[in-house]
Amino acid sequence: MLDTATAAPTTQDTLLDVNNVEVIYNHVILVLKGVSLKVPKGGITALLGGNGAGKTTTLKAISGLLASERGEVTKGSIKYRDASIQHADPAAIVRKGVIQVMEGRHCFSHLTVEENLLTGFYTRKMNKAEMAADLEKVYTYFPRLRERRKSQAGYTSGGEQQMCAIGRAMMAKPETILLDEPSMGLAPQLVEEIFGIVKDLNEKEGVSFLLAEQNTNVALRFAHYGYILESGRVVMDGPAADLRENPDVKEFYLGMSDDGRKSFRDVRSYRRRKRWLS
Amino acid sequence: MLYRTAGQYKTSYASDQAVFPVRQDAILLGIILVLAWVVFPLTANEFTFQTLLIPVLIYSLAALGLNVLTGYAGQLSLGTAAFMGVGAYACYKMVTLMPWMNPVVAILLSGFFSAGIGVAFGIPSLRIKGFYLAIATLAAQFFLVWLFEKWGWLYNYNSSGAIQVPNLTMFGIYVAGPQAASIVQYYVVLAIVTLITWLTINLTRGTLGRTWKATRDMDFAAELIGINLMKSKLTAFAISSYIVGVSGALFVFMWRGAAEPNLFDIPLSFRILFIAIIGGLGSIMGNYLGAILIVGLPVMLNIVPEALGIHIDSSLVEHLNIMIVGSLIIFFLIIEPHGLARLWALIREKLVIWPFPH
Amino acid sequence: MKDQIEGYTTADGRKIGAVVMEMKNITLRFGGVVAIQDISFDIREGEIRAIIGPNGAGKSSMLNVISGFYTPSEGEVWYKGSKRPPMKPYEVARQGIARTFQNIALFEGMSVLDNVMTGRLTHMHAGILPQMIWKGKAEAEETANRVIAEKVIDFLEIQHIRKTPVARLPYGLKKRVELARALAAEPTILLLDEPMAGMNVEEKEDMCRFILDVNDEFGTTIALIEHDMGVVMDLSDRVVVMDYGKKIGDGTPDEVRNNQDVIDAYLGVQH
Amino acid sequence: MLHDIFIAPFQDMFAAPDFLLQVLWEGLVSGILYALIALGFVLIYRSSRIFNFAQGIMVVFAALTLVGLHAMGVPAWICVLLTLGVMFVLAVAIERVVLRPLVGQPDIILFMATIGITLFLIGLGEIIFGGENKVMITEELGIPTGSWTLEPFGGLLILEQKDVTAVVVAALLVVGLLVFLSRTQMGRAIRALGDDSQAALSVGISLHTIWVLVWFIAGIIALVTGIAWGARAGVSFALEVIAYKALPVLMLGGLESIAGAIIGGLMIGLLEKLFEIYWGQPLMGGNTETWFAFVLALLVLLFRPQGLFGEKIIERV
Amino acid sequence: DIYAPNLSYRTGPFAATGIPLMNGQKDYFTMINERDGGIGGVKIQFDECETGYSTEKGVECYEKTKGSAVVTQPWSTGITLQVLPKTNVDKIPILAPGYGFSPMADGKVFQWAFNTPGSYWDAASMILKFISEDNLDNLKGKKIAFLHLDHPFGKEPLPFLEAKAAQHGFELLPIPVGLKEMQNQSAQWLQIRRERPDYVIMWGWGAMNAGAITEAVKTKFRMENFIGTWWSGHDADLRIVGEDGKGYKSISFSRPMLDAAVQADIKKYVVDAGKSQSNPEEMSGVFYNRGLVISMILAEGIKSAQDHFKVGEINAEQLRWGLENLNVTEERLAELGMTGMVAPFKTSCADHTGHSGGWILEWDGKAFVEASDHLTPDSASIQPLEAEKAAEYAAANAPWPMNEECK
Ligand SMILES: Nc1ncnc2c1ncn2[C@@H]1O[C@H](COP(=O)(O)OP(=O)(O)OP(=O)(O)O)[C@@H](O)[C@H]1O
Ligand SMILES: Nc1ncnc2c1ncn2[C@@H]1O[C@H](COP(=O)(O)OP(=O)(O)OP(=O)(O)O)[C@@H](O)[C@H]1O
Ligand SMILES: [Mg+2]
Ligand SMILES: [Mg+2]
Repeated sequence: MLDTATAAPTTQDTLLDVNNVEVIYNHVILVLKGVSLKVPKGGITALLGGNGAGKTTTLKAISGLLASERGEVTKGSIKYRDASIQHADPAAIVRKGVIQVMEGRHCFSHLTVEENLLTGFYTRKMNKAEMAADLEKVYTYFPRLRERRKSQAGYTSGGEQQMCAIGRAMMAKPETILLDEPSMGLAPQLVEEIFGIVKDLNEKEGVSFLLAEQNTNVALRFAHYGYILESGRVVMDGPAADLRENPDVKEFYLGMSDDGRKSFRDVRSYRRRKRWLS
Repeated sequence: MLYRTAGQYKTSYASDQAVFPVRQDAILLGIILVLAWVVFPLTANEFTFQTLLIPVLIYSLAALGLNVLTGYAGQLSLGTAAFMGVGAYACYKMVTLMPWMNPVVAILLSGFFSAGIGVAFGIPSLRIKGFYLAIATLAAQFFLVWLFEKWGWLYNYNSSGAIQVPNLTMFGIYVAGPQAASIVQYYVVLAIVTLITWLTINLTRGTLGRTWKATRDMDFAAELIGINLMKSKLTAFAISSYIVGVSGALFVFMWRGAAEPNLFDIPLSFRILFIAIIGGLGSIMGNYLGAILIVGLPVMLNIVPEALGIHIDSSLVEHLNIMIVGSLIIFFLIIEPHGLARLWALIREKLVIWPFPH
Repeated sequence: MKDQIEGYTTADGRKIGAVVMEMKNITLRFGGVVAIQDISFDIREGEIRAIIGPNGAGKSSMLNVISGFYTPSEGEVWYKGSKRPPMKPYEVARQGIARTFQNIALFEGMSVLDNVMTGRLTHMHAGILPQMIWKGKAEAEETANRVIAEKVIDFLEIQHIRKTPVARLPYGLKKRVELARALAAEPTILLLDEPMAGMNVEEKEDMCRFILDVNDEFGTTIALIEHDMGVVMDLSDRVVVMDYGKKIGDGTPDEVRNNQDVIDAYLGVQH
Repeated sequence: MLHDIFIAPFQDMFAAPDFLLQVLWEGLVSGILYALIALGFVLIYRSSRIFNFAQGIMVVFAALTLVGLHAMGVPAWICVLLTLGVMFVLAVAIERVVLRPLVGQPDIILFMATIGITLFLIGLGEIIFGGENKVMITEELGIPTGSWTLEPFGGLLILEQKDVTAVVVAALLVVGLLVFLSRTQMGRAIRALGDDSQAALSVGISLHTIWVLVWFIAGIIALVTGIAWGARAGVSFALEVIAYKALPVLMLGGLESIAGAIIGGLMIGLLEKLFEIYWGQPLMGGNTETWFAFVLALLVLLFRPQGLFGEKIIERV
Repeated sequence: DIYAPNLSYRTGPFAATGIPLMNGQKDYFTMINERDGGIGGVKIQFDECETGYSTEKGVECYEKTKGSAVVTQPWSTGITLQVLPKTNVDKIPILAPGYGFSPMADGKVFQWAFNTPGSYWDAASMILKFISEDNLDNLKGKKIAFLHLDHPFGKEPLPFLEAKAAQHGFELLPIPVGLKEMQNQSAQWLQIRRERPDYVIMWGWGAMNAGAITEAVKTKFRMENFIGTWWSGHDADLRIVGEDGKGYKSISFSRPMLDAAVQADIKKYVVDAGKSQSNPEEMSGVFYNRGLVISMILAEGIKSAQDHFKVGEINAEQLRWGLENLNVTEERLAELGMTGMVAPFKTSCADHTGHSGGWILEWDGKAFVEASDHLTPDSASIQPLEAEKAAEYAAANAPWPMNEECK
């Protein structure tokens, strides 16, 4: 059915270490209630969970984007290469090598695709030759972007915008990419394509990924390790292969019953509540 | 546990739709009404009437009108003052052309004139949005003020170009003009403001209110669920301008006693916008809170140093005043961008669960 | 092919009625871009009709044409047996067509209940004066429509968030509230643009349940865009496939699944 | 009546072409000055979607600082440098105190905040500099003050040299800005920020740096504007009202377009002057300049809701 | 103490012209308090309430001060118009020297209002007299542009000028300047260039003055034929154009007399004591000195009331009487050390203005110097107009109490 990801890489240095983080929005809305996770170097780590579980919030806490949404980390620590990045501003975090690709393909809609990509170079020292070379590399990964380089990003299709956002992040030459729901709203073959590129980047360029996804199916196929988040807590974690076999994950996240995939027409008759949630 | 709402069950939708479903709010409203109708008028002196009570009410009404348009229907207007001017001039023409007319009736009628003009200037809103729409209202602002200046008929060809409120009586009591007593004017204003507020509350919580809010929050979605945007926006312009026009007539007839065209210039528009925003867009109560702050603050700032016996140069006081008002505006925007009304709502939310933290 | 006039019965025994809406040779252009090119298809009463296709194929644009948000450059829309004259989106809505949006378009400044009540606006006709004094027709209408709104809220199991401002809701619930708003209008045809994007399987299951129930209990006709093939294949009675503005397939899920053009353009790997 | 509206004005124009030229020149000069203020607005709007009402008072503040420093005996060019320093400090302060805590708020809130800044600066400025009208140090800055008298069509055309200077400087400023925005990394970042500040943050564009930069550039523009206007009419707080004139210019040209600000400014400057002289004064009692620009902008917007050069709002459902 | 507040404006767009006036007024009373211990042994509490020339703030100040104040000095035609009807009820005199509503001269109608020692119509009349060399018929066929602020203040002299134009056959061309155009009057001056008037009479205030004068220089309008009202003769405004403004004139009911005795006293008791905010440059100017004259008028009113009622701490009604019975003679001016700073005048129940007349001052490139003999307004033609407009006002504001005691 599918090509499963290669086994987790052997080097297990932890790049990103999120420890018991609590996040509150607007001083009142408690969203993350102590989330801990680790992203190893060279790995693809998946962050799974339902709507409103706090995946985006976790990523934003790491990349420092919370502040502009009236959210703040009130407890716990976030370390990158053993240095705290908890209070650093987003630009500094990008310079350290961590970049987030936001949910919902935030492209600069009035800039052309190429200008969008070039903004990714912002944190790096200006070097025309290097910039051109990196741009070329992005275009080789995403040939479709080359075709549309001169059009305003606002008028490109959903898939192209997603590529543009990832390509833009690549221009920063990151070590770690925080990828938020890359599959949302994309047609199945585009999802495959994007995840294929993620895998390539991971394998060929050695970029580590922390991947927030709803599409558990795809995510667990490509990831090495997974965390499952529910209501702001990590309720389960383990190697992707193990998670795929877990009966609860199978039922609630993969939509499989004991006898294979069940039809969406049948869900009406019977529903079991999740065990790990009271 | 002062603000406990638990235990107050609603047994019908009608009771849930009441203006104040929570008992404590109704009590609070009662207290405010008693204060406004009984306590203040009995205790206030001339100065308080003239510099606090009457202007706060009139400004609140103007802000309420603006709030209907900007806060509920989402159409930014920077031309409030000009529409107040239309109300004031219309009222002036009516009472001078028809001296037998009841002044309160004249004031209430004058709103229709500004409603008409408001709709005319609201028509561009069907095409123009956001800050660009502000241009339509600014055009109204500058054009109307110019017209007040140039159109002699409006001010009865008065040599100074200003309008002067004549002495007007109702049931043998002076209600407007130099002979009118402040307390009488206060009650007239209070009655009109209370009435219009009540009507506006009903409007904003019903069908029309929802239509406006939908238009404000996402106009294309509103249209796609069956809202006629033209009707929605133009009713908002009409009702908002009506209220603003009435407040303009009150402004001149019940408070200022005279007016020159540039009174209705853009600083007044901004002041009212401030009140609406600091108070809270999309809230009724906010207008009152905002007006108390924006009208009351400078008065207080002027009085405080004197009361403390500090002698500061009056111009320095004024400069400091401007600075403080400017800073406070920024301060309140930072504390709660959604205004004092939201601040109050948050406090209320906390009170509901008080003394427990979550 | 199935009978064009009479309707038919599906495998699981549901009655599908006559054609309620028919798109005839629709073309839609934006400047130089041709978003839809000469597409025709129909929707039958009581069916679930899916539209699929790659990103940028013109699916949302098609929905926008149906709901009157875009006016087609060429072609005709037939509704309930007569040609629809050019009309404003709100007039289309008043004819009984309700929809949800790809990027949630809720009224963020209002509570859930108010959002659902806006769905009832097409059914409320009290004048401004009665509304002002909150008496007579206005009051009665308010209560009567509230009852219907509450029914929809119960149906979609969102009672607990009735008074919450929608801005604070998580994505999945927002989608559900949007559905509630559309349902409250008691539409003849319900258009759903990617109702399950960004949901995990469990949530998709919930959503499917609601869609099926709406279709079953109210007999509402549903047109739906979705990228999850599992959902599309399981739910829909017939599927239109679009690619770069052209129609490349139309038929039952099984027919579509085995159409080579569709596999090449869209499905890619075999499902 | 119709004759007065449609024929007489044109007869007047032909009868005295030198006067018409003078009218056009005056219109051009005020247009350029409006455009300069609008430029400050545009820059800030582009990078932060803030409708910066304080641009007008920044003009006054810059001019007053310049003149005030000179009155203390500082040489003119040093005054310019020091004033630039003051504008920089102001930019940093505004970013720190006002913009940072308000990031991500709705447009209208930020607009209000800039009005708050305006009030604050008026108060502060009057305390520091006093309310008197001051003379701009035009000559000290090396700006020529004479005038050229030409005699086209045997008539008279007076060109003030300082106006000519203002036109030239404004043109240079605009070209510089256009190049900066379209060609440099910073310029791209500024435009990106205006489109989507969250996304800009996520690629490591620092809001704080860009904002300070942009407000500082707006400060420089304010200083140039202040010198140009001050040379014409002296420096006082009454100058603040010219900020209103920039609003229709912006709307007409499009809120985010540099070219729009310039062309809008020129259009408004020229047309309002022509209208006032040939229609307003003879037929409407004059003073039509108070509203003409707004009504003109409104009419244009009815046909192009995003202004002549504004970015089209990309709206997709 | 006698509480005599001043509704000052040291802020806002008109501050430039307001400040020296306020300083002059204030320094005078400080000097009186320091030197004489007040008037009749009672100190004068001369506080300022800041209005920024805003009518709204002005009314607020009026309300705040009226309880204990003996006088209100509104300092703007707008505020004056606003409080004028209220004074009948509140019984407090308005002192508006040289501004306000010209018909206030009619004491029978406006019992509580005083625009001593000259009204705007006086000013207009004297300007016409001057340019026509005392025979208005000389103006026949001439064209006079009337450049004015589009505001009650600027429109005030229009009825008088219009009447005169009709009577003497000259053409009057009113040119309004909007509050927002004060700094940029190129359209107005283009109109002047097109119309080629023989004279430009200006009713300007605040930033409008400087704007007009710079434009006049630019359009090369003959400065000699450019005459302003007394609020348009501010040294600082002219200093902007310096030499180029040579020949510009303005009417004035006051003159700076730098060697007058009062100046020495102010220097001694106020400036040297560190109690003044004024700077030396402004103290030699027209407006500062006019401030002194204005305060002197108030002080004389207080004194005459004290003398009449034989009380020190007079109240507002008594001050009204005092202001109505001013008699500032040459001798009295000498006693006050203000000889020549204002012409002698006298008020009465029926005449609240006194019509002191004035002088034409001319800018010589550095300062204003006297350019005419003492001029007097044409009272014979002003008075009927005053009576007519005052009656109109009273009718519009009926019931309006008249002072039946005056004849
Ligand atoms: N700016 C905000 N203010 C208040 N609450 C917020 C804010 N952003 C998110 N939330 C709340 O925090 C919770 C977690 O949201 P988050 O976006 O992190 O979820 P998620 O797991 O990414 O879900 P999704 O799959 O829908 O993207 C939700 O309940 C959401 O409503
Ligand atoms: N308002 C518009 N202006 C210009 N082009 C548009 C507009 N709306 C849609 N398009 C273009 O029409 C084409 C079809 O877009 P549409 O949104 O219908 O695709 P879709 O099939 O819904 O894709 P997705 O699955 O990504 O939502 C795209 O190329 C898009 O860029
Ligand atoms: Mg998310
Ligand atoms: Mg779509």
